Amino acid sequence: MHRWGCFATLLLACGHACFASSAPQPPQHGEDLLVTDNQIGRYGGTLVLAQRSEPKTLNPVTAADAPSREVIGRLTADLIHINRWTQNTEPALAKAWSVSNDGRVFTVKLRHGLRFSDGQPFDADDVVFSFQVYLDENVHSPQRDLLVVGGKPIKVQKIDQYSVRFTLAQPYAAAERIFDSLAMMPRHLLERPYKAGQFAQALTLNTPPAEIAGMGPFRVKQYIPGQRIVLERNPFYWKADRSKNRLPYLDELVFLFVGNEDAQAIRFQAGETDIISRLSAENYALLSKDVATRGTDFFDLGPSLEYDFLVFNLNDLRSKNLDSIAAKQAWFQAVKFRQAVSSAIDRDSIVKLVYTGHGAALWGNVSPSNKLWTDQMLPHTPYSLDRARELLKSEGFSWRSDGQLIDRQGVAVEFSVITSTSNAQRMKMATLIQDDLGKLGMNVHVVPLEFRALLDRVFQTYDYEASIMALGGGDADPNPEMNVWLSNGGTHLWRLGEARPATDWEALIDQLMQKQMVQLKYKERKHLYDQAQEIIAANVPFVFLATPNILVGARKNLGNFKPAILDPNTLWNVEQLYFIPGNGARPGEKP
Amino acid sequence: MKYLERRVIHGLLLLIGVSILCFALSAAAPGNFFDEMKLNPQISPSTVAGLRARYGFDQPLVWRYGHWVESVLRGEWGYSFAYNCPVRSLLLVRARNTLILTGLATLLAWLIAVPLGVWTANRRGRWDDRLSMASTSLLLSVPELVIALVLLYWAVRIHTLPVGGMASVDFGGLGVQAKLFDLALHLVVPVTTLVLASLPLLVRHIRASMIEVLQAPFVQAARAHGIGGARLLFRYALPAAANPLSSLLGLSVGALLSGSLLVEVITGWPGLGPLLLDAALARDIYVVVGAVMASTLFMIFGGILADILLVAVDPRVRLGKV
Amino acid sequence: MRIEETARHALKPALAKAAGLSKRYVQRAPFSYKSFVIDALVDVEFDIAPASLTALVGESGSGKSTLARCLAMLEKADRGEIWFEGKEVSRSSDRELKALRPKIQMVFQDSAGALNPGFTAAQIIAEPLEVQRRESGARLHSRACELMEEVGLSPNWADRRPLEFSGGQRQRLAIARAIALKPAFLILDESVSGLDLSTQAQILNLLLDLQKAHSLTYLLISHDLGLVGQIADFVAVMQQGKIVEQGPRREVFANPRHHHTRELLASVRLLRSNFRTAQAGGR
Amino acid sequence: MRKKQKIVAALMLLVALHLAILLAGFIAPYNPATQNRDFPFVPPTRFHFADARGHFHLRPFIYQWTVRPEGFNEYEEARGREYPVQFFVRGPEYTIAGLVRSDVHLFGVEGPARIFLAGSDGFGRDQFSRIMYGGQISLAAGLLATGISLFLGLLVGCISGFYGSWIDESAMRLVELFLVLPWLYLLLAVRSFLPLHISPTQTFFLLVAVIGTIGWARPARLVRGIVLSAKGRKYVTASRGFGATDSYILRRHVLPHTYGVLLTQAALLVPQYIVAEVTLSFLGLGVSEPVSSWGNLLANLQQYNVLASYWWMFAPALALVIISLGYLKVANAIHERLQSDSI
Repeated sequence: MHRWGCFATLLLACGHACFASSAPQPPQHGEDLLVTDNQIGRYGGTLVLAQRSEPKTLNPVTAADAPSREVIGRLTADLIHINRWTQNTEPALAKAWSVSNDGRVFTVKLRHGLRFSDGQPFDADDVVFSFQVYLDENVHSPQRDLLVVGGKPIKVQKIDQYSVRFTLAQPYAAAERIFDSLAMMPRHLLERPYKAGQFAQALTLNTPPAEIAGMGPFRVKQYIPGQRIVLERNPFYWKADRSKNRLPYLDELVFLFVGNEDAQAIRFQAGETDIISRLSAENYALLSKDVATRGTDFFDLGPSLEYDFLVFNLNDLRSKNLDSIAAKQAWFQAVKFRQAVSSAIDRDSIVKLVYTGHGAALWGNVSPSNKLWTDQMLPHTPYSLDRARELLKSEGFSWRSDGQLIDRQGVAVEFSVITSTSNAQRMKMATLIQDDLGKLGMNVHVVPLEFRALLDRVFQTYDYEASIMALGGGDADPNPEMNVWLSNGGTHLWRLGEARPATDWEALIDQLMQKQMVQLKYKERKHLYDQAQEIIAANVPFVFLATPNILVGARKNLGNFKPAILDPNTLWNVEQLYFIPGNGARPGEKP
Repeated sequence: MKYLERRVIHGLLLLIGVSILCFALSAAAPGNFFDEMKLNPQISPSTVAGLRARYGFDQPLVWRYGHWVESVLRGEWGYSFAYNCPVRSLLLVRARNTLILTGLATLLAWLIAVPLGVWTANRRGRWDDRLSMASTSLLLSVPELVIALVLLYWAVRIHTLPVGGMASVDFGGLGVQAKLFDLALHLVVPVTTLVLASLPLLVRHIRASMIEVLQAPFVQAARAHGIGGARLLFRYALPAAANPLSSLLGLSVGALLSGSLLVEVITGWPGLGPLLLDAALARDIYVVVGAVMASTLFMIFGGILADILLVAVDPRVRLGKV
Repeated sequence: MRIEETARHALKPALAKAAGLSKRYVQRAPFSYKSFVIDALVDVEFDIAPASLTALVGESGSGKSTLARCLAMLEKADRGEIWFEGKEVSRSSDRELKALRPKIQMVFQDSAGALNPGFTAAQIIAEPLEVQRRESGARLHSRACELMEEVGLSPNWADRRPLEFSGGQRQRLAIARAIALKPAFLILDESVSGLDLSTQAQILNLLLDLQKAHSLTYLLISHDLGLVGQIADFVAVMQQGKIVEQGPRREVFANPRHHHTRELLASVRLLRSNFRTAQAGGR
Repeated sequence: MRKKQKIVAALMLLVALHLAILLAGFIAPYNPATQNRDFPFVPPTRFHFADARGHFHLRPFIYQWTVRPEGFNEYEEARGREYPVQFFVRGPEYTIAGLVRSDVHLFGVEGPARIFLAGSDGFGRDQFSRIMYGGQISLAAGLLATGISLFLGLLVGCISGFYGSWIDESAMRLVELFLVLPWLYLLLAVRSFLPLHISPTQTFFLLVAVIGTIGWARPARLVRGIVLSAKGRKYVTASRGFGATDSYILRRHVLPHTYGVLLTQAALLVPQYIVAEVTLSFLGLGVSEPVSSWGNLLANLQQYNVLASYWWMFAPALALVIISLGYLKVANAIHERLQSDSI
């Protein structure tokens, strides 16, 4: 148990004496601080939270796993940021930006006088360097593809010490959103390893804290392998509250590595952690039972941006030697078959039994909580076995006397659905769907597979018939989803690696998505994207199922706690979080 | 050749065998480390292909094995794709933690199992023997993960025990004594789980070997001479059962190591378990091979330890007559 | 009468014979480089006349049992030859060995250990017959009962297990098993030691009777020269893997040439006189 | 004679248990796959003898569960109507051992009430029925895997203990190898080579065969120790003296000594392999929905919320305890018998 109260006073006491103190530095002349409008908090305290698995790296360029990105997000900052609450972009390290009339040239003005967490100044050279690294093909950054617009990498030029120009090969809608979460990195520390071709090996967890610097609200203090990473306040952080108190309020931020979701819940229940994000619905139900005694609050933020779906394998299998699956594709390719499946699935049961009511049924790819892009006109096909039977009948299916569905040739309709064992919710969905489709006379086998094995089948061997998966959950904008809907996209799951659209409706989606990408006006863009959503919903390439609500919990005495739908749900405003004194001390803590 | 030298050579051969099979098995498992990126719509397939090539996934298995052996000789034990660093740096601390946990659990399990096994063998068929058999059956019927969860649930309820991890957040600022106490508190749940999970096997084997020994003529003779009770059981009978038990010790070290994997994961013990499981599921194969090699080393040492103990207990072995 | 027999035996060719037989055991202790070298047999030359009773005497550890096991083909010597019925047999093939085995049988010292405790008496006696496929089925059992009767055990006990018998009865069982295959040569490894005196005498009488009935050749191994003195035709004395003295019993007893033989004889006499004093005192 | 009775009693118990599981269709009141989506996680049904008016009933009756308005998955008894427990009632059709078709069940209640002897799971399926049906698969799998492991272990242990020298050395190295390798990968690899359309149950049995095959190492090592000591006995030497072959000696003098260890192992391994399916299902290799097995029923307990909220989900563990105690008793009784025979 830690005692953050005493710790804070202790820190303030020695603040002047220690050289590498993390006590907030007073604002300096000419420093362009961003002033937040949050409630004014109090300094001090350690915020503890648990991660499901260990972060793997502190390198923002190579990091691909969620826990690493969660930590790195607190250590670094971006030029333009998407406000997780409003879902709109806002200035961050960039004080302002302007866009040329054709939408191709962005001029970004940086804040003056900012410093990295090691006290070194931040300017345009760091920005140019950072983009150079992201765009370097030899670094193999997963973010590089984001920065390639119209087939060409974005051009980055320094104009002066505090302004940078970005040139895109073609107009790109909401281009400022791609700057979000692109961490600006210190050239003074990283240029050498980069030049030596060692960039991936820089910024590992074993790198000494003194050699790591970022623009984020915290900096690395200590890493204990397998146990935790401790971050301390960045004393030079560039945000301040209305009373000119430099943020963050918290002294330390500790990420414990606990292994899995249940362990996360147990730690929170025992009072060892202060915040819990993305609780499963079952654990939410369990933990919120003893709210009264434990000084904690739980929040249901409504549906997430993720969408669970059932997808049939429509891949071209001619070169694959998978005849038995190819034979079944005749069913899967029929729109009416897919529509029948969609009608026969009882989405309300999924929401009720899988998400214990904390979820929403889906009929399209955009979650109802995506404030900007939900299509209100999208039809919600009701759960109806009769309609499903009608559809199947009109497609030439019929039923044997024992209730088994057969196709025109008299072949019994029987297929397997693969799903990942790492996701208990999707396994449950599979069981419900199996039962639902059983009522239609379809013989469905549920085949749980370990996650990598599932990915191998979906992306590599195409050796599957149908699969339950989930996508989305990143940004609210349609652009990051492009590769799901474009027929040649790398995540066009139902039919991968198409040279040209296989059907008319896919060609139509291609056109609409390409158009919205270069359309700069929101209204027109929304109209195009709505049309795309409607076509997707009508042709059911994915049978959309449901989306879980975002469920979080936090200690009652956490000030400015404002969980959001967008990731990171609870820590997006970590610099503003503070402990309200005198209320709800940690259980087990001595006064 | 001296005994120890022979054991070391056997150990080396075993390590080589393990590494080869590990490689072969990991190559046979579907998917690879970079597959997960494919699910991200913002990463293009060509980027993933580039990464694969960079880490030699387009090379034949033999080439990769050779490459790995080379890096073992350099002391790196391969390279982790996920952590972007040599595997050795990942293993050392975690291997130590696993050793603390399994070492303590082995010790405790034996300290409990030996008296219990000896006692129940002596009381065969009585109520206390039956009780012990019934409770070991119960333990046998509950997966160790569930045992761990039940203990964690209990710890949550009683409030005084930490519910996972190895140290409190303020561990660094504690004195030596307080540190040890903190560590001990954190050990309670995982060690208890491992002990409970390994008890059934140990107790039953010890009981079975003791029953055999108790019927041997020399024990009957000792009984006839009026030697009885604990002295008979532990001074006369137990050493005679030492030989089969020492091979059980070797096995129990292995069983505990594999058992500790999941228990470490659920109780957040920062050992090889979470690393291995994470790496196995993510196909970070060199980490898997490294972690398996580390546990193989523990097994080998466990075996040598068992032999040393056997020599200490059984005079026949000491004199080279067996 | 015995003297004449001795003379007659001496004229016949030996039934079994060892020539230059050597055997060395090397053992290694764990955790050390030291190894123990035990020379169990050193250039042993040894003859056994047909239908005789030869006694092999020596202290424990002198190599008697090793010699017995080598002669019984249960162990292979490092060097040297073994002759049986005029043939060199120490390098026999498995096939030849199988034919040879029934002719050479052994009765062990520790009858409790040499009889499988899980078997019944009948099963024990029948085992050699079963192994050699001499009999099968019901015949096997009735043959076992006959053998039991022959060694003086009641066939009613055929279903008992060895631990239900007394030491002497167990020894009879072992003997019955050994003669089941009608061997020519019987090696008795300390077969009567460990039994009380009257039982010893009974067993020895049984052996002599059997010898008469089946014209058996005995090699009686014992550390007890006194016992041997009563019945053996020939005596051989072993010390540290070597045969130090060998000859007809009378000769060896009357005129021991090797000092070890003299020591052994002296201890026998001492023991006897002690025994007599003890008996006298007891009365 | 008392010992014989003991064996008979233990065997009878075990046979009765197996028979009950074989007759799952008759004893279980419902189809194990039928979902009652309105009743997830209902606690075991309570039996009553006295109704709300204080009248005493000779025949026990139950009340239907209804969802409590506040709170998720919390139920209370609807006291409005009593449903007496009936015997030999008609219900869903089933077949026993693929031969006998029937729809008569040992007990049940009139609809719409449902009798949940061991509560229901997250889909509202009757857990008692799932345990009964699940036992069929789990016991078959456990016995199969145990048989394979013991057979292989006996084979390798005997050969290596009996022949010694380099055979023994290499066999023991192999044992160590098998004890440390990450079998996870092997299982995953095996799964990936299996076509999807193999039925889930067949897949499972195949994997059970695989884990049985992997599991030979421990029995092999234990058997080897026994063989090593047994082959040094005097009566083995004696038997050799009669010209007994290796196989005769193994069969008659050595193998009987291993029975004790084999029995102890068997009583340990059967429940262990049944539980091992929990790990298998973690990798997606267990029996898959909607078929039930004790392994996948126990796997529910691995979710913290289930374990902490719904105590009746421990019922499958109880079933396994009863069965494994049965095995243990039989193993002990036979072992005792063997020992008393041999000493």
